This record gives sequence, C-alpha cells and structure tokens, in this order.
Amino acid sequence: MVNPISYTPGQDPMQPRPFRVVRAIRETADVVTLELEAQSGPPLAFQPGQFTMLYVFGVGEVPISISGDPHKPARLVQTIRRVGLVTEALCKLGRGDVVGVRGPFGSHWPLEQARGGDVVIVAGGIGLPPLRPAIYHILHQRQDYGRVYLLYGARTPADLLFPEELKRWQHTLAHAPGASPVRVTVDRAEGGWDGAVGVVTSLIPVLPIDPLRTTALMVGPEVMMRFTISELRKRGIPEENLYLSMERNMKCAVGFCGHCQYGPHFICKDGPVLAFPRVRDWITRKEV
Amino acid sequence: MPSKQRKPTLAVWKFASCDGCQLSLLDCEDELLQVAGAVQIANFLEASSAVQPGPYDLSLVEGSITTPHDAERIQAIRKSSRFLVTIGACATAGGIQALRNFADVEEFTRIVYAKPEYIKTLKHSTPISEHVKVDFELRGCPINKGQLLEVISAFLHKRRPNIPQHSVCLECKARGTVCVMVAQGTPCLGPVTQAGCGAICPAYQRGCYGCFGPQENPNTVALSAWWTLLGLDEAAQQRAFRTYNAGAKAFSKEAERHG
Amino acid sequence: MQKGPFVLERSGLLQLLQALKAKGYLTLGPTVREGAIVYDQLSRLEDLPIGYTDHQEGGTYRLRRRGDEALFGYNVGPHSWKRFLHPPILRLFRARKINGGFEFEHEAEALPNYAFIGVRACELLAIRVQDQVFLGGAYQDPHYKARRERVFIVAVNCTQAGNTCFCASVQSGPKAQAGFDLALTEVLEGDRHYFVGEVGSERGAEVLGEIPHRAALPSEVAQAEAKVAQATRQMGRSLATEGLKEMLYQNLEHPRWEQVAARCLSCGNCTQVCPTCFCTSVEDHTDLSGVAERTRRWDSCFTADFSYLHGGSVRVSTKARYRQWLTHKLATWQDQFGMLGCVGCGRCITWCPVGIDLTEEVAAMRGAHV
Amino acid sequence: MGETPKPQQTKTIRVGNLARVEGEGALYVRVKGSQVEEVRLNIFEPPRFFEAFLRGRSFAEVPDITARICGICPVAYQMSSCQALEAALGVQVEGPLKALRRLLYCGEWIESHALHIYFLHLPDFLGYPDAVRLAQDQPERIQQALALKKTGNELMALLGGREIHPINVKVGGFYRVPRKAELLDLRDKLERAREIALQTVHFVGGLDFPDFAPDYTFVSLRQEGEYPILGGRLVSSRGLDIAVAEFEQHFREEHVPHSNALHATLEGRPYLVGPLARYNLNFDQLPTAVQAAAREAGLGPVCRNPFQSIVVRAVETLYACEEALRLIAEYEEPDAPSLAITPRAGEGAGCSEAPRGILYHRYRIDEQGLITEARIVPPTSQNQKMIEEDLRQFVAANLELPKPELTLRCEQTIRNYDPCISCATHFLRLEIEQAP
Ligand SMILES: Cc1cc2nc3c(=O)[nH]c(=O)nc-3n(C[C@H](O)[C@H](O)[C@H](O)COP(=O)(O)OP(=O)(O)OC[C@H]3O[C@@H](n4cnc5c(N)ncnc54)[C@H](O)[C@@H]3O)c2cc1C
Ligand code: SF4
Ligand code: SF4
Ligand code: SF4
Repeated sequence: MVNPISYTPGQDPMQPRPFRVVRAIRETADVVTLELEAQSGPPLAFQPGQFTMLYVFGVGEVPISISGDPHKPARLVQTIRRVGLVTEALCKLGRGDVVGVRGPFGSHWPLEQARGGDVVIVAGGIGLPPLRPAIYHILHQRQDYGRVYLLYGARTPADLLFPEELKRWQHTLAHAPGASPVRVTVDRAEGGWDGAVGVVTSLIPVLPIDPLRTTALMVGPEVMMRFTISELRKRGIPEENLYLSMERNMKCAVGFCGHCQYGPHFICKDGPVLAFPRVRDWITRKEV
Repeated sequence: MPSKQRKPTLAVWKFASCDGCQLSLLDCEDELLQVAGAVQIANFLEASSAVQPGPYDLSLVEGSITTPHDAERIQAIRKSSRFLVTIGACATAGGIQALRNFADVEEFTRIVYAKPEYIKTLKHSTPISEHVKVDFELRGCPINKGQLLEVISAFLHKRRPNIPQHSVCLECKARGTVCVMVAQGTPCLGPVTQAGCGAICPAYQRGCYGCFGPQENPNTVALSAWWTLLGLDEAAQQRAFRTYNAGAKAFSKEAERHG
Repeated sequence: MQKGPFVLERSGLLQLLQALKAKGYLTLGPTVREGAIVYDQLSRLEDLPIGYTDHQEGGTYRLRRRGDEALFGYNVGPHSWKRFLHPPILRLFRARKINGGFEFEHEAEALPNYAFIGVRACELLAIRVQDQVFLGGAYQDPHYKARRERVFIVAVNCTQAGNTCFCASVQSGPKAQAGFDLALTEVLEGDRHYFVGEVGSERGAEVLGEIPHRAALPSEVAQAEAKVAQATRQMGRSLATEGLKEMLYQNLEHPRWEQVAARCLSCGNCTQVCPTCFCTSVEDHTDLSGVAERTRRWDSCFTADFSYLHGGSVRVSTKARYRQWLTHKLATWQDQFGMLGCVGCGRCITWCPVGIDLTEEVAAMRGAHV
Repeated sequence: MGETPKPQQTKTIRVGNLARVEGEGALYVRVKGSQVEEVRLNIFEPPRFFEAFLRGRSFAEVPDITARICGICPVAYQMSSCQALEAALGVQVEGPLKALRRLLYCGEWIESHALHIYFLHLPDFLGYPDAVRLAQDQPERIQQALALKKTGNELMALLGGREIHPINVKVGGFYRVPRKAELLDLRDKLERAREIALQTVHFVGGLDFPDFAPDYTFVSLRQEGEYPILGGRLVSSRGLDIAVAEFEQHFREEHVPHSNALHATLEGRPYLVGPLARYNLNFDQLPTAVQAAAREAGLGPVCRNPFQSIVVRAVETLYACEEALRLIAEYEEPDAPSLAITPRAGEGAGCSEAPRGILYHRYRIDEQGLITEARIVPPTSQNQKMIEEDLRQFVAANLELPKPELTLRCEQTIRNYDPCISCATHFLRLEIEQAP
C-alpha cells in the first residue's frame, strides 16, 4: 500500500485541489459514485477507512469516505448519498465537472493487525462504501486473512449498493467453497426479495468465526453500531478487536475547527476509525 | 451567469409593513445592478411599473397579514411562487403591529380613527408562515442587506444561505465590542436574540432591543432574572419583549410572564 | 546582552514602544474603551489605562480609579490576544470559475508585525495552548503561523489579582515563566515608578539594547517579587486541578449540569472571550457574480449548528452544550493536547452575562462526589 | 387606443396598483363627458395603529417605535418624536448634538431624494418602467445615482448605526456620538456626492415638463438662518406663521365617509407640503451656490409646477450635501452623547421636515415618562387632498390625451408628491372587507 501524502508545510490545508469527474455512477435512487482524477499534481494515495473533504464550487464542503481500491490510487472513488444540499450538488455532478478535494484525512482500518485472523465487516446503508477499500485490500492479499464475512443491511433491496460486486465477493472473499461470506439483509423486502429480512445484527450469532482471532470493522448509524458491538461481544470477540467509524460535524478535517469532537477524540484526526475501547465510555451516552 | 439561460424571475410583495425591508434591496447600491443582471425583476411595485405575470421563481414577501383580503392575497402569491422567502420582522413574526394581538383591536381603532366604524381589520397581525408554506425566513427589523444578498445569491447558486441562528453575542464579540450588560449594567436582549444585524446596538453603547427575534435556543427566563438584578421592573421587562418581534413565540411567552 | 534582571524607568516604557515601532512593529496593548480595558493600538503611554483598575465579578465588570498612576494596575479585560493571532473572521480563499473548473485567487495578505504589550502570564500560556492546537499537530494553520511567528511579546506580571481569576491554581501565573521576549513587573514605591524586567529571547535583548536600562538591584528584584507574591495571595477564585479530569468523566450525568443549564443563555460569550477556545466555522459563499469565497469565523459549541449532523444537532440541550464546553476545557483537552484548556484568566466568569462560574460548577460537582 | 372622449361618454381611469410609490395604493378617476366626476386615491395599505400602542410605552422607546411607521424616512419620525418629547420633558438639544441630528437628517434627505429622483420619478420622464431598465441604456447615470444615494446611506449608517431604522437616536441626543475623525472620513465621498447632485440639478432641469401650475397653499417650517430641516415655525404662502405647538388649532383632519383618505386642511382648505413648499418659502435661506444652481436649472425663487418637484428635489439634495460638509467641518465632539433626562408629566409637540414634507408629532406623558396620548400627522396624509385636487385639475385640462397616456400622466402626477403611503396609513380610512 502506498503511504498517504503528508501535508507540505507552507500550503494551506484548507485549500482544496481541483479534481475532474471522469465517471459518475448512479448506484441507487439517492446514491452516486464519483470517480475523480487530479487535474494536476500527484494522485491521492490513501489507506482504507480514510476520507476526503469534497468541495462543490460555492455550495459547500463535506466529509466523504473513499470507497475505491487503495491499490489503484490514480482514480479517487467516492460514494455519496444525497441527504442535503452539498450531497445533492455532489450527486448531480457529471463527467467533466470539477470538484475540490482535500485529504486524505483520518485514521484507517487496522488491516495489518487483522492479518492472520478472521474478519467480520458489518455495514449499514451508506456504511458500505467506507468499508469497500478494506474489502479490496483483503481481496488483494486474501491469503493473509482467515474467514472474512461481510454483513450488510440496507433499507430495501433497491437500496443495496454495489449488487454486482456483492455477488462477486461471495466467491472471491470465500475462504472455502460454499462459505457464503457475504450476508445481506434488508429492513423491508420488496420486489421479489428472497433474502434475509431484519436487522444486520441478527446475522451475527450464527457466524462461524474464531472469536479471539477475529477483527470486526463496522460502519453504520450509531444505534446499529451499538447493537453490533453488543452482539459481537456476546460472541466473545475482544473489545480491542472491534473497530468502528464515527461521524460528527466537520468543518476543517484537520483538527482546527473543533466541530468533530467526540469526547476526547477529534473524529477527523483520531478517527473516523476508532477501536471500541476508546469510545466505550461515550457511545452509550446521549448528546456527546 | 450564463446569459443564454432564462433568468430566474423575482417578485417582491408587500403586506402590512413600513417598506423598509423592500428598501433594503434598493439600498444594496453596490450590488443592485448585479442583482438585476442575475434575476429578472418581474414584479416589484416599489421599484418598477413593469409588472409581469407569474409564476415567479423567487418571491420576497414583506409585511404581516392583518386583513381578510391580505389573507387571500398571500395564498395566490404562494401559488405563483416557486420559492417564497419572507423578509423582515413583520413577515416572520407579525411585526410591531402584532402588538394589537395583546390588546383590544376595537379599542385601538377608536384611539386612532375618528370614525372607527369604517375600519375593518383582523384581530391579529400574523406572520406569513401562519398562512402559507414559507421556504426561508429572513429575520430583522429591518433585514440586513448583506443577509438579503446572501439569501438571493444562495438561491441563485442553489445552496443554503449562511444565515446563523445563534445569539447576537457572537457577533458582538467578533466585532470586539465591550458587553454593555457586563460593563455598564445595561439590559441587553442580545443573548436571546438572533444574530444578523452585526450587533450594532452594543457597538453604539446601548442594549440590543431584539429586532432579529429570538435566537435558536433562547433562555429568556434566565435573562430576565438577571435583568431583575440589574433593577429592571416587570413592566419594563414586558415592554422589552413586546416590540418588533412581539409575536414571536419565545418573546410573547416571556412577555406574558411579566404581565 | 542583558543577562540578569534589569530596571526600566517609567519613561523607558515609552522608549520601548518607540523602539518597537521603529523596528516596524504595530504596538498593541491595553487601553480604555467603552468602559473597559481592551486591546488596541498603542502609540503613547497616555493610551494605556493610567491609574485605572477593574473590579470584576461574575457577570460584572467596572472600571475604577486606583488613586495612583500605575500603568498596569488591572487584570485582563474582554479581549484576548487571540483576536490578533486567530482573528474572529478570516477569508481563507476566493475562487472563480474558469472553463469548466475553477481557479483560486491568491492575494498576498499584508500582515503587520504585532508587538503585544502587557501580556499577562495566563495569556502567555493561552498562546502556548493555541500554538499546540494550530501548530502542534500533523497540520499547521498557515494563517495562525504567519501571525504567530512575527509577534513580539512584552509580558507584564500581575501585581494584583482580579476577583475572578485563578491562575495560581492552574499554575499559569501570576508570573510569566516563558514565551515572552521581555517581561516586566511594575513597581510603584513612594515616588518611584519603574519596571523590573527580564529578557526572554534574543529579539528581546536586541530591543532592550536600544533603550536605556540598567541592571536591577537585589532590593528592586525583591520588591517586584513581593508584588507578584501579593497577587497570588489575593486570587479571588481557585480551581482544584487534581483528579479533575477523572472527576468530570465520572460525573457526566451529574444533576448539576441541568441546574447550570437552567441559568445558561447558550449565548456563547464564554467561548468567545476565552483565550484558548479556538473553534471556528468554515463557510463557503458565493456572491452574485459567482465568485466563491471561503471564510472562517469564531464559532461556539453553544450553537445548534456546531454539532449538526444531517437530521439535527447532536447536542440539542443546553445541558449537553455546557457539558461539552466545560469538559472540553478541563478534561478532554488534557487527552487531546496534554494540557488544560483553561489558564485561569476568569474571563468566562466575568463576561458571562449571567455570571456563570466554572469554578463554582466544578466545586459543586466535586462536593457532591468526593 | 387614441380615442378622444365623446360628449357624455363615461371614461374611467383605473390603476390597480400604483407603482414606484412607497406603500400600496390605487387610483380611480371617473370622467363623464368633460366633467371629472370622481377622483380617488385609494389606499389599501392596512392600518397599523401606532398611536394606540404607543400608549403605555416609555418615552425612551418612542423614537425606535415611530421609526417603524416608515422605512423610507425613519429619521424624520425619530426626529419629530424626539423634538416633541423633549418639549414635553422640558429639555432642549443644542450645539453639536443638534448639529449631528441635522447631519443625520441630511443623510436621509440625500438617500430619499436620490431614490425618488432616479428610481421613482425619472423613469416617467424618460419613458422607462424603472431605473434598472434605464440603467441598461444609461449605466453611468444610474451608477452615479447609486453612488449619491449610497453616500446618504453611509452618513445614516455612521450616525445612526444603520440606514433603515437607525438605532442611535435617543430622546436627548444619541447613544454614541462619532469622533471627528470618523466624520472626516466621509468628506471625500460627500464632495463627490455634491458633484453628482449638481449634475443632477442640471440634468433634471432639462427634462420636459407639462405646463401645470396650480395655485397652491404651501406650508413648511421656517427658521431664520437655515433652510428648514429640524424645528422652526410653521409658515404658509398665505401668511400663516405659528409655533409648532399651535399646529392642531389651524390644521384639521376630517374623516370623510365618501373618501378613502383622511383629509387634512389648513383653515378648511387643502395645502401642500414637501420640497416645493420648502423651496418656495425658504429660497432665501439656500446658500448662494445652491440658488445659482437652481437658477441654472431654470428655477426661479418660486416654482409651482408639481412636475418640476424633481428639480427642486435635486436642488435640495445638493443643499443637503453642502450642509453635511459644513456640519462636518464645524463639528466639535460634545462632552456627553445625550442630555440627562428625568421623566416628568407633560405634553409637547414637534415637527421636522421629512423628505416629503412636515411631519408633526404630539405626545402627552405621565410622571413616570409613559405615553398617555400620541398624535402623528405625516406629510403624505397632508398632501392627500391636494393630490386628488391636482388629479382633478390635470385630468380636466388634458381630456384630449389618449387614455394610456392620460393614465400614465395621472400616475406621474401622484409620483410628483413622492407619496409615502406606508406613512399615511397609520391613520387613513380603509376600504376593507368585514373581518371574520
Ligand atoms: C468521516 C465521515 C465520512 C463520511 N463518509 C460519507 C460517505 O462516504 N458517503 C456519504 O454519503 N456520506 C458520508 N458522510 C456523511 C456526509 O458527510 C454527510 O451526509 C454530509 O455532510 C451531508 O451534507 P449536506 O450538505 O448534504 O447535508 P445537510 O443536512 O444539508 O447538512 C448541512 C451541513 O452540515 C454538516 N453535516 C451534515 N451531516 C453531516 C454528517 N453526517 N457528517 C459531517 N457533517 C455533516 C455539513 O457541513 C453539511 O454541509 C461522512 C461523514 C463523515 C464525518
Ligand atoms: S452587549 Fe449584549 S449582545 Fe453584546 S455580548 Fe453583551 S449581552 Fe451579548
Ligand atoms: S475557561 Fe474561562 S477562565 Fe479558563 S481560560 Fe477560558 S475564559 Fe479563562
Ligand atoms: S455559560 Fe454564560 S457566557 Fe457561556 S453560554 Fe452560558 S450564559 Fe453564555
């Protein structure tokens, strides 16, 4: 993996670099993946789990995780759900449009530590894109990892992201034939769905893993992560092996603006990926 | 702005008000022609006799609803407006004329008019949002012209206007003004009032009088407790909350406590 | 270079100002305005609050006459040096659209070289705290850095304590320890009026070399030290720092938070006057002509926007906001930056419009807990 | 289109919504044959009850509240209320504080007159619907107009804190007075504004004006030694000369059922206030340079053509720039920003020259300083009857005009007065449906 470029002093970390949209892929009704290339300068190397700040000219800037392959940094890939004004503007971009990019920022998934053991990846909704680079990396070095599972929950079948890849991963991630590493569930079955219905945490109790040698990575709404953690703890996975990616309001991503504080952590630099013990005392509290 | 595209149309409407908020647009001397270049002023009676029929992309509505006729008129305006922004304390809170809401309108009419039987008006002065859906409310008595331009350019660029809803105190401090309440014991509404004016009152050595209405999280009870320590009597406290935003809920509720 | 303590006569201070100006510094310091002592340009000694002192209480500040001609006989006012190093509003960039993309406009920022006159010990520490935030991490804020690097600091030790300060208990004062170019202690003794000084840097020594001064006598040094010691004794408030972080972490659900929230206006004044509070909002604008601009302005954890995530604020209640503020200052800051976020200047107590006092809140929580 | 009225044919002119006036009004004229049967300036701006809710407020709040009657001339409201209340409280603002008030008022005159000349009135003369479209053909002219207007606004923003509803005006003076240096900073801009104002005088002097010169009764303030802005005595072109406190003994408002407007009369007759009145009654008080400019623009010491009010406004704008420069040059910072005031019971009247004419206020206060009675007579309501008279005369004299042009001329006739309907309506009778 390429090391992240560090910020060169003298340059303002608040100033974006222009990137051109080379492809815009409509994933679902409200999710778009943008493939971006730097207009000048080096491509943006990153580690799985990191994010960038994407700036739409004059509209605003928001944190978005990188969803592409860390081994192919020439193209910066980011997947965005339209929820408000900036994300809406991002989702409207097409080939040739220019966005500003700052980053990559933040901590990354513990893929080094996870080597040699099992990996459980739990994603809820738009939580899958930040985990995809980790999957790519594992696929790249599949032999380094034991059993790998992706548990993914979406609202409806139509909201499932990357369906083709999910199918592919079913084979490529498998440690043994017929292992069924990708397990998907939806809140509401629609349109002839014959898969699982229910919350993603319901998939955890039956996973064949070696708990003490398992690392879990999760991204989703805070409640979902709380329940996931409790289920994983029930399976006996040590808490220091549980990793989650947190979200807070972010104005700068470099630790200056103060907005992303979460207890003692700055989500932008200490996170977004944090080991569970670091948030244990905070995650059950309201309004932190 | 690409000139080939059809320019968005702008309409300005007036209800019960002093005209000041509309004038704020004409007071944007440096930007007025730029505004006129970016939008097509399709209906702005105070400024132009050329009136084009709707629908309009952006309607700015000044003034409060005080007559049955106006209550109907605003419905029609809403129907012909894609985006409707209310401007000023009258339109967003009922304005100073909402003081009638706490009194007997008939008595008011008798005081002002020699032949009160000719005057027919609604009992209450109400904000536009009580009648129709409003897309954005711009506060102030009058509105701040910088904020007005911000709302118009945000609309043109389809972004959220940067209009903070926090207290005046943040602006006051950014400006470097010395707090008049702390340093002089002058009662100030700044802590419970929404920013936007630039904290001018404290900068001119007086307490804020609340013309931008309540901030997002106003603790009027705690403020008035402090005012009591500063020696402000109940009647004066009630009057302080009954001015240009008397109809705004947080202020009208607080005023009632001092009745 | 002057090694030991030196003495500067009262008139020497004017010469110091003039020497700094001659070197191209914009001299800033305390002056009376709008009924308080604020920081603004100083050109003459008469611009200083001669003979004034300040009486401070929670939510109250009053200027008083001292009855002598002291130049620095007061404590800190509503301003702090952060207005100059970390300005309340700053444009970060402008950009305009060009053939499908956009380009940034670079305008060289004409920054004055600031000389801060009369920086108190707590304020020196506050500057160090902000250094840690803006320069101490993986990223550096070039705007802060550019200002910070050029600043010349003349510290002044407190010889009387304010009623709302508690620097002694957080070990930030009243004597300036480090981080200054020159440090002075004002001594008024009978009809003598002079400063006992200390050099803190090469630059300080160089400037000092240009103005008349002499080595201090041991008695003069003793006089100065006694004055500073007196300030320590007078300190109006205190904050017990031992186990503070743990105490707060254990009390995140203490009923006291609700009680203080009932009084708190969520106006944000405490965060604005605090010399260490650094939070900002970053806003992207466009004007009518389509030129985009990014500005950064002081923000406050007391606003709803501060913790906004799509769908609403994380910290909706005033309780959660006050708790965030206080625990950040006194507890999480220690985890983040290895130091307290509070230097004990007392500004948040004086300039809270309703006199909320963090030392009192901490004491109440300790009382219930310990 | 170009029809001429046949005898006995009824013709109505209706303008549903008057444009380029401040506030909301409509015009209705009915002509039968050569007889103008009815002229109605219909005002449907809703009532706002200021006099009523001023009762019980502290005297100190009045200037802020009355400002809200009109966003176009808030300073006028503040000044008239302050003067009236100061009379009631037995204090008098003099010296630099008074000069600052005059200076603030100059700002409002410059701003308001520039607005009216270029944005509301001029488009009529040049055949444009508005100044924005005029700017497409004559960008420089409108840019200059904006610069002029902006200078007025800057003066108000400096002295008042902001342009509309200034926050710095106080009974007894100001909350904060400017330092001399702050005022001097405006000097260059005012000099530039003066140049633009002078060009404006020349330019509008050359416009085409219909022949029309009714025999008005002019009413304005007058005070020896200065062109009237603040205070003075009330005088008329028919020999009236009274103290402001005597206003209500001579001027009456009638609430007439058949009309939509409350008619103000002076000794039973309609009268005219505003720039024409001020000019005609105070030409001698104008500085020679301003008089000369007026003459160059074709005005004598007397001007009775309301269409030429645009020229008079330009002359007054020039005067306001001159006067502002003089006041700034002579300004000395006062010791205190305001006079100390102890509330006491009393009654007082005040009058000042709003850009549109005299604005009269009277208050009664109790010993705690609370208002017990308030009375406000704004210029537009005083001119109401005169506007209708003018329309009647003008239509009668121009019946041969094609209807669209006649309509336009009627609108222009109304705009001659720069009527401020927002001001007027706090006491106008309205035609409004029954409340539910
Ligand atoms: C580290 C991190 C990684 C993220 N990765 C992704 C991703 O890969 N894909 C994706 O679709 N979304 C991601 N998000 C969430 C995304 O940033 C928000 O959906 C987005 O900021 C909403 O902006 P908006 O203007 O469209 O929404 P609005 O509701 O209009 O929000 C207004 C403003 O509030 C702030 N804001 C609102 N919601 C959030 C939020 N959740 N996080 C931070 N700031 C917020 C932003 O400044 C935003 O502009 C991530 C958030 C974080 C913190
Ligand atoms: S003067 Fe008013 S607005 Fe300013 S900080 Fe004090 S209380 Fe807030
Ligand atoms: S928290 Fe209060 S006492 Fe501490 S440094 Fe900030 S303002 Fe000063
Ligand atoms: S503690 Fe005081 S200053 Fe801070 S937000 Fe609350 S009321 Fe305002």
